[in-house]
Amino acid sequence: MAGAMSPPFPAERGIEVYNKKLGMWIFLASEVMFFAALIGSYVILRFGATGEWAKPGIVLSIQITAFNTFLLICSSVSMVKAYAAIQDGFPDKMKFWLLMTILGGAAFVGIQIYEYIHLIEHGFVPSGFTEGSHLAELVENGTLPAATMGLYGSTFYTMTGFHGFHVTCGVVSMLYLYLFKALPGKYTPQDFGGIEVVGLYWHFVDLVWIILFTIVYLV
Amino acid sequence: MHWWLPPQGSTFAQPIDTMFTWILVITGITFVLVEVGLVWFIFAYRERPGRKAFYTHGSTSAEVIWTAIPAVTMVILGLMSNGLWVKIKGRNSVPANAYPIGVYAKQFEWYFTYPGADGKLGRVSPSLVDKNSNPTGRDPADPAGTDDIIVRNQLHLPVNRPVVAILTAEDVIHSFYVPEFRVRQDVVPGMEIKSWFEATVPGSYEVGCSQLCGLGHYKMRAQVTVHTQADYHAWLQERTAKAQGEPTS
Amino acid sequence: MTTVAATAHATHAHHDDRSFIQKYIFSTDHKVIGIQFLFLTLFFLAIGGLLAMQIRWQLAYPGKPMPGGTLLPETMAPGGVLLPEYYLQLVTMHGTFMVFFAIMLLLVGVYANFLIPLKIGAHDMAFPRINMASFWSAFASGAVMLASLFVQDGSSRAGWTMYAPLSARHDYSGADFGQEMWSISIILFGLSSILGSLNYITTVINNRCAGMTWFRMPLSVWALFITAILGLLAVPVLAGAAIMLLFEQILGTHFFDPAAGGQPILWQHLFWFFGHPEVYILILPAMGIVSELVANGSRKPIFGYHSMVFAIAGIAFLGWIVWGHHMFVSGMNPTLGSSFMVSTLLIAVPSAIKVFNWMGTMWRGNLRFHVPMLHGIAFIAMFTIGGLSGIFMAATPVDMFIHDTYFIVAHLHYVLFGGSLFAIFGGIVFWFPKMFGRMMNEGWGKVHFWLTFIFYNGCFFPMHIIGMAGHMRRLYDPTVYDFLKPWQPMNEFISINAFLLYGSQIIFFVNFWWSLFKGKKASENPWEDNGLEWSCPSPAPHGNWETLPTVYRGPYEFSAPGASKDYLPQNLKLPTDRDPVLTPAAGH
Amino acid sequence: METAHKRPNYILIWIYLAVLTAAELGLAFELPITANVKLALLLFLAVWKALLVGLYFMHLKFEKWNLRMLAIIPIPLALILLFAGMSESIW
Repeated sequence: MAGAMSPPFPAERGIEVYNKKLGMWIFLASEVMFFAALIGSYVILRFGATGEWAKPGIVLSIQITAFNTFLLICSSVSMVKAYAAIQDGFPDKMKFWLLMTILGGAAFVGIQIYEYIHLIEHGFVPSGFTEGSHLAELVENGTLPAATMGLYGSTFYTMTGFHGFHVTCGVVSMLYLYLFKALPGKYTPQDFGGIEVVGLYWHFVDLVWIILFTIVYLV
Repeated sequence: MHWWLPPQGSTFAQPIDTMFTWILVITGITFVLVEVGLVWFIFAYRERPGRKAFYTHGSTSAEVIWTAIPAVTMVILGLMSNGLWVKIKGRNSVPANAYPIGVYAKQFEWYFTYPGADGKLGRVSPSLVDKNSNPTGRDPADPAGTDDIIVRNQLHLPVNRPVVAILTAEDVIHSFYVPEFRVRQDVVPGMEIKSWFEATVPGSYEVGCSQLCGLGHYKMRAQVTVHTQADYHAWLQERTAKAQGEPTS
Repeated sequence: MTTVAATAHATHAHHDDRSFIQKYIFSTDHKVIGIQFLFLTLFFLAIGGLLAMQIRWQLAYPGKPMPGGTLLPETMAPGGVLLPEYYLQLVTMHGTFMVFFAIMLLLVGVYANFLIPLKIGAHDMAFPRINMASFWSAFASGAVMLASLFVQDGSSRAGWTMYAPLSARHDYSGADFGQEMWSISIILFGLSSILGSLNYITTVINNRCAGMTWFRMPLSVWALFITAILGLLAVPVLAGAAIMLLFEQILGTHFFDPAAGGQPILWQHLFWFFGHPEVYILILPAMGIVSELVANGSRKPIFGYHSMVFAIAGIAFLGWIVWGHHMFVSGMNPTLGSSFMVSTLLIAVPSAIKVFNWMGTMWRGNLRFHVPMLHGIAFIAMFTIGGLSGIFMAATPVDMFIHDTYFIVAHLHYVLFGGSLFAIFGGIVFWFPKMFGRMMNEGWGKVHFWLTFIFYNGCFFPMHIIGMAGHMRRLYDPTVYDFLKPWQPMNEFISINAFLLYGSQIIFFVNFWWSLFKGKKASENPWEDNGLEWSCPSPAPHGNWETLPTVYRGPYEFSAPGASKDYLPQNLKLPTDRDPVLTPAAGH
Repeated sequence: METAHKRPNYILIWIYLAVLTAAELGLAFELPITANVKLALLLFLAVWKALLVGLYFMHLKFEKWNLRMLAIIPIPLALILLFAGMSESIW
């Protein structure tokens, strides 16, 4: 114990990570738990479900989402390119890559909205399937299991919906950085915390999608 | 009114009460030590002019002692209660000769299904439930069920015979609770939970719902009557004679 | 990058030219936010208590018109007689308000905000604006929850644990939009506490002043830091669950609907996976505060500082693997039950360490019985009872009998009222001078303490006894059961004590408001304590210090041999002390 | 800024991810392997991709351990919740 008479000691001014970045990592830790609750419920419900789960590719279009996945991966790369660019002191390259990232993210959201509309038209809703819809027929002729359609809809819309919400937040915050920080040239090789911090968030959202794409669309 | 646990009405009661008493003794000793110690310190070490507190940052040996003792006690307790737990609720705890009684809970009443002569309960499925004609959703297709007897809010049990209550719920989570038997088991919709016990004292008791289940939760109560074997059979005969299977009360 | 500390230092020095709004309403100053939380939570504490009084009336005198009950609308209590639907709302909202908006916010809202920067020597939180957002989302969340009582069919009626499917379907519970409002409020609350937690964690890691090494941090800061980690990782799970519950109602999903393959047990797993860390969120900061109060009152260093820290960490770690002990009779996998029982029993060990260390701190001390110390001692005594009664329900077979009885109610109130609330009251009296620059009245403080202590025990101890008799929770009218009828006099006794208990809180509120304006002016360090917060003026100014203090020793150097007085502030430089080897602060 | 570490070839990572995604798509079609093998492979690929993003794009590979801990701590907790929940349907 540190007695009254103490030897010289280190100052301990925290870890060598600046507050915003540390805060973002801490926030991401809580995000992990949030998605753990949603994804965990999906896995638990599907694991415990009596009867078959809908086969992949029947309700959800793998092609579209595969493209969407690719889009998100690209936007992740462009984000990291923007980060590298400003680190090396090329603000214009940074602006370009940041804009690319924003466009990629926006496109992802757009495609997801299109996908939702399409699915709802076919009668795939959070509560399962609507009467007299195309999906109802598939359930009739046994292509889709009636027993688990309710859980399928519930989990699908909750997980992808909240992921989409996170993507939207990411796009908005990047747009803010682009308009009010990047364009006015507030970022320098010495100070580009905003890019790095939002980048971390963006990659996390990408990471979550990689998991979701696999377990929701392919399994 | 007696200031102790309710009278012991099942084979579980005695071991559980012993367990309770043991824990009470252990915690009681700790409790007295702590509280007496506190009072003693309050008087012995109250501030007085000229006194100075004894300057120490603690003692490792003391720490070790009061870490080890609770740890050991808790492990022993854990082993003790786990043995009992496995006997009561364990996966294969239900005795082979247990007498099945269907317990069907809904807002806010209990339906008890007794096997007829064949000693077997018929199949039930939630889809067949009909408020008036078929409250428990019994499946007419199953021959075992044809002679079943359904009684509303009245649980009759043979004494000294293991009984397995097969618990199902219609709407929300209820909880099957008979204080004298020391038996409590939530009744969860969508699950079929088996909970066994063996009544030891003939007499009348109460089933209470101990899981908040809605507006009528407080009055979701059923009468329990524990008969001698002979009386129980007499009662079952009389019930069978009555309109078969009709829910009556 | 510049840390907030640096900017704060630049901007907050000397004169303070912010408008009234910036200063007192949308303030980013951690102390103002802490005080805002204080007023908000004391309000909710009063509301929660008021609801409890109505519950107690109904239990003691079922079906009799409640005094003043006629003031309530017909939909709640026609002619002053409480309706079952209103009774269930009372039960649900009492739990919700007390757990989330009173105790939790009092600890992680008030104390974390007010104490952390002051005790670690920082100008402010790492993210002052996020801190403000955290307060206002908590405010909104509380407003929604309170409003839910007054919508069509009133608030949720499913108990604060919201067990599905009762909570998931309106036709089961009879509630209407109030049920959705519960979920919405909890989602907002989750947002608030996540923002708060990440702020506290960052601040403690990065914004400690020179010399404030990890093992020189006051135990209160340790407790709040670990609590913040618990909140950060547990609350998102609750938010996720609340979202699913909300979707059950507004989107017709089937997560908890057995008819469509959903699992009612899933809700319980999600809720208690949050709920048990939550239980420790509700007690750990109180333990930290009590450590301060007892060390100060005993004029003696904390006994076994390191093991105190490790005990907190141990409780926090075990807190993640014990949630199933709320579900022993829920139809959960019995093997899971066994493992949860073992981990639960193990929690008794770190708890015991803490209690014995507090006693060790008082042992051969020089006890000053000021009001905070009295509350500290009461905490130790009462928390011991609450902790010990927990062992009964940890033992699965015994739990099968006492689960969902008043034994549980007694247990949780001994921990949350006898534990947390005593610590909170003591803490308020202790840091009142630093908050408002005035002392609270000592005499009335003692009167309040003793009345609370007596009536509190009179109210909650008998609950153990009726619990042992099998008295179930959340019964609108216990006299329905023959085996409970004889216990009605006991219920009356409990209720009378409850009313007196609530009444004696009025003394506290009056004392609080009176001292706010008329209390005697406080010196810089009225309790002769060592913490850094006592090295800045009372009330602490905006920015706390013009130049940050330097720490030379641990926070509990009372009655140290070398010192002239019986206390030795952390930042007091003795001739023998050498200056810390300054390393550049993170991010500068 | 303290982020002065040697930089990975981001384009290479990107190609990695694209190829792995393509592999996942391949697995999505009817194949002469059991469902469980397919599941295992898909999860393996998913985790691999996730690790690539985490380690290189989020620079965890180049951070100190105290920061890596932040990313690691929640994962066992999530798994505890997952397996406890799953065990409900297999006893």
